[in-house]
Amino acid sequence: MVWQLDLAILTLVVITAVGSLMVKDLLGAAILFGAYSFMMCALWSIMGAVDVAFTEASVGAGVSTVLFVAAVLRTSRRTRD
Amino acid sequence: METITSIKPLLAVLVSLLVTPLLVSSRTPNVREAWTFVAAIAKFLIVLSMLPTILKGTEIVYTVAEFLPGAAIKFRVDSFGMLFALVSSSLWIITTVYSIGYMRGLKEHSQTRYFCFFAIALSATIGVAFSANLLTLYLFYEILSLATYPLVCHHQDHEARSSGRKYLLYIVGTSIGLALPAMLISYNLAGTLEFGNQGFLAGTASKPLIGLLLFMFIFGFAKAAIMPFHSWLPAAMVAPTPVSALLHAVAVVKVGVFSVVRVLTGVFGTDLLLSFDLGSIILVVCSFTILVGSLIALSQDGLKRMLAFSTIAQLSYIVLGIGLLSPKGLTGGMLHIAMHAFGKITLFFCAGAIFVATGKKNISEMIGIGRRMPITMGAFFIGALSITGLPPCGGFWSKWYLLLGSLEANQMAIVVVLLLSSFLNACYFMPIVYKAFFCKPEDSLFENKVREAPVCCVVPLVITAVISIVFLFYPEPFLELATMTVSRIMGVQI
Amino acid sequence: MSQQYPALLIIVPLLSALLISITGWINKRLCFPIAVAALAVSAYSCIGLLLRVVDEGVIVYRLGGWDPPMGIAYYVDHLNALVLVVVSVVALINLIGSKKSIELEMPGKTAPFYALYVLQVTGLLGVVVTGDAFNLYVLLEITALSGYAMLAMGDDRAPLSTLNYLYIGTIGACFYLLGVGYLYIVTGSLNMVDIANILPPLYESKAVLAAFIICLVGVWLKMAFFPLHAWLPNAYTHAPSAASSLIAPLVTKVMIYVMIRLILTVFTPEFTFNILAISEPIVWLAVVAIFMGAILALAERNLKKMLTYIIVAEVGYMVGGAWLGNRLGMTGAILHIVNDALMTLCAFMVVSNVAYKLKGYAFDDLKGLFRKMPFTMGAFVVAALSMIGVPPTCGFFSKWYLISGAIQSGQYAFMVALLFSSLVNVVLFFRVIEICFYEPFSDHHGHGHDHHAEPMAEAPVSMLVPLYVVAGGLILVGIYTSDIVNYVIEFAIPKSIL
Amino acid sequence: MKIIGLIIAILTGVLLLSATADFPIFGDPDSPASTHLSPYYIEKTMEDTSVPNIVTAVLADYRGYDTMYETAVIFTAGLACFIILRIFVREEPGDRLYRHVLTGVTVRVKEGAKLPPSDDFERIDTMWTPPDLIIKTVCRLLIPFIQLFGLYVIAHGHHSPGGGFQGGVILGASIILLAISTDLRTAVQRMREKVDAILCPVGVIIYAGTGALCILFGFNFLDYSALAPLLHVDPITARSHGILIVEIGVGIAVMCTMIWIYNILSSGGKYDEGL
Amino acid sequence: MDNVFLYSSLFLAFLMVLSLYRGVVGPTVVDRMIGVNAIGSKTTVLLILIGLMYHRVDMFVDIALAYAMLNFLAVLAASRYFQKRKGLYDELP
Amino acid sequence: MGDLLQIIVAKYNYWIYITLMMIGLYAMIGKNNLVKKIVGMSIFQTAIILFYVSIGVKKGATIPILEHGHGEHGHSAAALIVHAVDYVNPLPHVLMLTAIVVGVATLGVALALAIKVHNRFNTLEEDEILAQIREK
Amino acid sequence: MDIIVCFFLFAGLFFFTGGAIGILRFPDFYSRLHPAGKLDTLGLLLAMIALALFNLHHFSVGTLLTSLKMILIVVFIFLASPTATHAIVDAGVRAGLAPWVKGEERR
Repeated sequence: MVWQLDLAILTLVVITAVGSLMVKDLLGAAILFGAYSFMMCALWSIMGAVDVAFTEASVGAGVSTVLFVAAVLRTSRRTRD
Repeated sequence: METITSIKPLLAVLVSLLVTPLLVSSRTPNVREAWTFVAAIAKFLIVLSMLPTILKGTEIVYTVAEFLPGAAIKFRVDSFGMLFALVSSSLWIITTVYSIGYMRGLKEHSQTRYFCFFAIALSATIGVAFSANLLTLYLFYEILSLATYPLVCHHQDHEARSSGRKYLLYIVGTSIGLALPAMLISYNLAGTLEFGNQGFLAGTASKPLIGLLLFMFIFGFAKAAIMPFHSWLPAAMVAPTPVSALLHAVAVVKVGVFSVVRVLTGVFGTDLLLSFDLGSIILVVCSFTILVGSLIALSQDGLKRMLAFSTIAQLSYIVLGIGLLSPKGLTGGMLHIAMHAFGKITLFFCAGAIFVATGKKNISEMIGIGRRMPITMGAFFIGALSITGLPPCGGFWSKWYLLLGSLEANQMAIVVVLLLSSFLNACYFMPIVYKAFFCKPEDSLFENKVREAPVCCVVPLVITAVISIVFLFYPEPFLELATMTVSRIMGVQI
Repeated sequence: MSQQYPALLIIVPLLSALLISITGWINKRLCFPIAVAALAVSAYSCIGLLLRVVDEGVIVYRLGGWDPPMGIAYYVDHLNALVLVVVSVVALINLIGSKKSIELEMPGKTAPFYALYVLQVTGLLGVVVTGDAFNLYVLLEITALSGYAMLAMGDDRAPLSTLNYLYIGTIGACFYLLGVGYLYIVTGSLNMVDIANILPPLYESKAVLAAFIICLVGVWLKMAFFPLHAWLPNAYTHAPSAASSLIAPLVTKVMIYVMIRLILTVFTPEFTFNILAISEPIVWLAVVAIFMGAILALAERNLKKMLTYIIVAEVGYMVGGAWLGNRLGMTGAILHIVNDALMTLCAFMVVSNVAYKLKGYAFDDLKGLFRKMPFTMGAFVVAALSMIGVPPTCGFFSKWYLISGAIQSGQYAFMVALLFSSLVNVVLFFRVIEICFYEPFSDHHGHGHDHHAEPMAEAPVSMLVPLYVVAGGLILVGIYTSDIVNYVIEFAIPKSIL
Repeated sequence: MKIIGLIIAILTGVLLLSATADFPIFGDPDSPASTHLSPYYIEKTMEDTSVPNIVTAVLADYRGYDTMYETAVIFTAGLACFIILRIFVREEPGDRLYRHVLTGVTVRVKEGAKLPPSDDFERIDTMWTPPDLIIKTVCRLLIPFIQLFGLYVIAHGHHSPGGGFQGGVILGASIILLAISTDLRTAVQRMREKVDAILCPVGVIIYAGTGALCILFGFNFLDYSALAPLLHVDPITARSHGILIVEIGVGIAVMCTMIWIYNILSSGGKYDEGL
Repeated sequence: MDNVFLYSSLFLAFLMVLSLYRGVVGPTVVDRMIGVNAIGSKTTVLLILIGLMYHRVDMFVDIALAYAMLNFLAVLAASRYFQKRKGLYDELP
Repeated sequence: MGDLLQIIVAKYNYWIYITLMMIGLYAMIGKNNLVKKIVGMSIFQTAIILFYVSIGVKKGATIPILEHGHGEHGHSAAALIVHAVDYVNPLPHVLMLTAIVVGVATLGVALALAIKVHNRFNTLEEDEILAQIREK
Repeated sequence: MDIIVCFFLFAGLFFFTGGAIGILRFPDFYSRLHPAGKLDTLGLLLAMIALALFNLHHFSVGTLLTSLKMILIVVFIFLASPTATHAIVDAGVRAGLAPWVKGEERR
């Protein structure tokens, strides 16, 4: 547990979260959400939760992003907010 | 007071309930009506079989299930309940006969439904009569309200539906909105709902709360049609006449009054009411109802509507009798349940018979009808006398006792009210009789070749009329039951 | 074997759900018998468990053989066992009753539907039986997910309303999880009993307060307590009838159970009623909920939607009753869980029967229904009477307790609300009955008032029999109320509540 | 709506933030959370289960019941996606595209028309683009390694981070990668829907069945030490083995569900052409 | 040596911010993809660094490996989208 | 100074989790697009996971995998003694594994529902959908 | 030994920095792909070598295995990263992005 790194990544996480909600394009939101998951994964390894980090790496980064992209493919990318 | 446990009260309640499946499954009308008849007779016999025991001063008790300490489904047959049960079960037989004649005479639809709900309503009536506590009473009261709803709406047209709605709104609305919370509050105060000879609320609450409870109970049982909550009754006149007869003479309104009386005596107790001086409230309310009801009746043209307002007035006599809180007054009030029942049902039977025979509903169309339907109108005359309280009929006794009671209680105003009301009664009944017999009939009556109504319609009304007269000379079972009740409640011999 | 009842009642449905989804790919006809058998076993174990609990008191079942604070344990007490019986019996009856309707409404997808149905029941049973705060969350999610899937199978608008339900449901579940986290951070335990033991010195802590509020709000979201109810009416209205008649009676009731469990076991009544002193505002909220539910129901012209608003009002009953803070109110709330589950089941099974024969359940579609489906409507009348609160039916008795509780604690507003709601129920149900009874059947344009010309098109016997079992149950439960209260509920409420 | 959302969010935030004042200090070794239950897990895991990865031990043994439902949740999600989205269409309306394998000629078949009976034609997506050679080759190279890695993660969950769930996701991801790099059809040919859908519950059954087996031996549900006589080992090792069995079940279930959900979502329920 | 790793990782985090700028701001979706891909490769190194700081790097390698794989998958999926749907913007509002 | 910093950092961790949660909650209520709401939902869930994992953190402790426990039995007794202070609290991690899985499951179902809604209404904007419903 | 590790690590970080700046500063999508694809891969390679070497400080079978795994990551990235870059370019082309020409506005 290194608090400096923790702090840095936490900031990144918030930026990514806000970014993925602000982007006016659902595909972009999906991609940024993937980035958000990466950050979370890093964060959790910093906190020593390796199993959680592993799960987040495989689920958040891999599967959920792909699922988002698949859903966006079947619906539309348009969004007004 | 010794008590014995017996299943008879339950049987008396259930007998008409159990017959409903048979009614539904009957193939032909004859079978169906036979079953109804059998049930009516059986019910009457069961009730009758308990009479000697009660007259001996014993009570019959039967507990079905207990939900809470002091609040169970429990039957207790005492003299007052017996009085009411006797009236209603005997009149059911007669009404059944009359119904058969009436319904067939008019070729009404959905007769099976009619007979079924009639049977259920009677079950509930007996249930109310025999209930040993407020909960049981409330239960059967609600069942009765709901079972009579299809009867009120029998014609299924717009008018019937709106009347049905009104009926339900008044009856169920008040019972849920006022009677139920009052019941719960009193349960919370006293921890029991069992009717006692001197009530169970004594010493549990302050005067304002008791007054509030009294108010909630009196108006909560809106079937008693005390004035602000009376307007369902004229509206319910759209129902077929046997139903009106049932509503006004036997089951519904009497259940309301019975419940009020029960509550006044069994929940509050006369001592409590006396000590808090709450009787006068009842007297004021009832006097108002009596006078205003009679006055409105005077202005009605529809025969059944007139009878309805007459009923409103007459019902308040009963409550008034209790409100007097004197032994004689109580006796008079209880006796009036029976006397008014027989008188009023005669009148309704007559109205129905006229309708079956001529299709006429309004008083103004009935000029000279007595010449075509002498028996019917003769019975009408007797019924009117009974209601007015004039000697050849049983109605005399109840009015007599009420007058005595009000003298006993030093309520001279009530004496005036009673006399005035009797005068008004005479005012609205006698012109009908006069016109029927002594005026020249209109041509229309002859064009349609009006004759007496079917036998099934005429016989019952003759019977009830005769019974009304008999009561003058032999008021025994009812008078004795009433006096027994009063002596039990007040602790005095009359 | 009776030692393993607590495990069996969960495991058998779970395994059978898996089996169903396998057999669905092999032979579809086997699915229904498996589901029925599983639920029957589960109901049997639940009843056995209830009897055992009545005999022996609290039963502790250690999953994995670990002692409670370490492993997960079931604590089956009277409250649990009662709700378990209700859940399993309701689910079983509804499953049997809705076979035809499932086959009609979801041709080709019956097998997964049965699987989801059984999973839902598993989840609900698990939520009720578990004694671990986090385990409850997982089971809640199973319930929720299978519920979403089933609700989404309805008409055109079902997916949208289900999606809304999903958002709200997720927020609710997450709030609950958050609350458990707050508790964990100050106590270090997840076991409900263990938490309750550790909490007393921490009652002043703000974290505990926040945990309590957050848990409560989460549970309220899931149970559609008034200001948070917006998702419920649409989600239930557009759902397939078999799903709504499972979910409507059970899910909200189980959530109320969870709330009562939180109050009674986790936070203890001492904290909830004495230290917090927020019961008055919550009862007021319940009053508003009842009023709003009743009024919104009045505005509806669609039978199913009307019923959903009534559910909102009924939730108000139970929340208010539980928060009265006295024994009578709590008894009323617990009793009403049982009664309301049965009442709602009966009403929704009627709706399901109607939907089976008719196109829709808007009021205009219901004309002349008494002629057409007399038996179904007979049961409907019983359900209506119970919801109104007419004595021999069970609805009266729970109302009785609730009002008594309100009087005892001096919350007269709650009493007025209950009475008002009963009155509105009278209006609502008799309006429906009137339409079904008196309006001419709409398909016959030429006949008008000719009531005899309408054909009788009653639902099949397989749907009617369960319906009548439920209708009979409404009256039986009413008659045996005293037994339920004296032998079960009396022990379910801790002695500290007076 | 936005303002309401803002207000609600801020209210919740303020409530939660105010409560943090009473939290133990971040990372405090003496906080209740670190002193009440977790020492038991940390110190006794090795004795009780002989699994060095405490998380795995707690996950699959102490709190194995949670994990069983976690698997069931995943399975439910798969089933839910299936029932919500899956459309069974025998013959699609509209044009279909076929490609002659040998020549690479694309044939457009009008509605209702039929192809000459030949094995040379393969059905292709309506918006077909020739598969990218680079991606296809690299993925073909990588997929076996990914799968191997997934199996390793499942099997090595006792000693290092990982376990059934992570391994299952990685295995599932390998099939998804196949679908992305070539075509959904190719992936479905490798892993038919029926197989997929049956393996899903089978995975959960392995888990729950292991637990139920313990009941049959007279122990409590999920008490793996009941399996000792069956595996011919001592109860502690039996727990370790039980965890492994369970992890395998989780792996199977998760893998299949991930593939299933992906296929259904990306094909919009038709299960023919996807991302 | 720990300090070296610490400051390296902090520096990496700073670099991630730079890449993230492209991810959040990037005018088109493909720009975002570049940014995210770059973040992915940095995070891989970061994970190993964290492992080294914990002195338990053998536990973190697996994560890093899985991470690299799945990052690849996500990027492929996102770019694959453009083979199915033409245009930078789906339907212009 | 170090202690003060530590406390600030501690608060920082919780602040961030609450911030994330607020962002997610706001997105779920305030956003108009259904998929955006789902993104918000995921963020909301991860925020809670962050909170839980923060509970488990222990200063100066290592990851919750026993260091010398590579399976071989018959270690000396000294090797088997494990000090709880040396390892991070594993329980929150276990819980959060479950929570992540639940999150993914919910995500899948939500996306499936969103696709279904899009099939029906041909848009993902909530107000447009409601307008379409009202028109009918 | 530490010096070698530091050297490799800093070299890796240097290339990473270059990549990040490139991503940030280059004018258009295609040009940005250069730093993203090349520099990142190289930076990763160098950094990984550094870390693998450091890991071999306490030489044993376990650490060797770990180091091998790190190299495996590098191999994997070497295969995957160009492919990913290729896919992104492909996507950009299909999306219809025109390359930037000198004198145009940066985008």
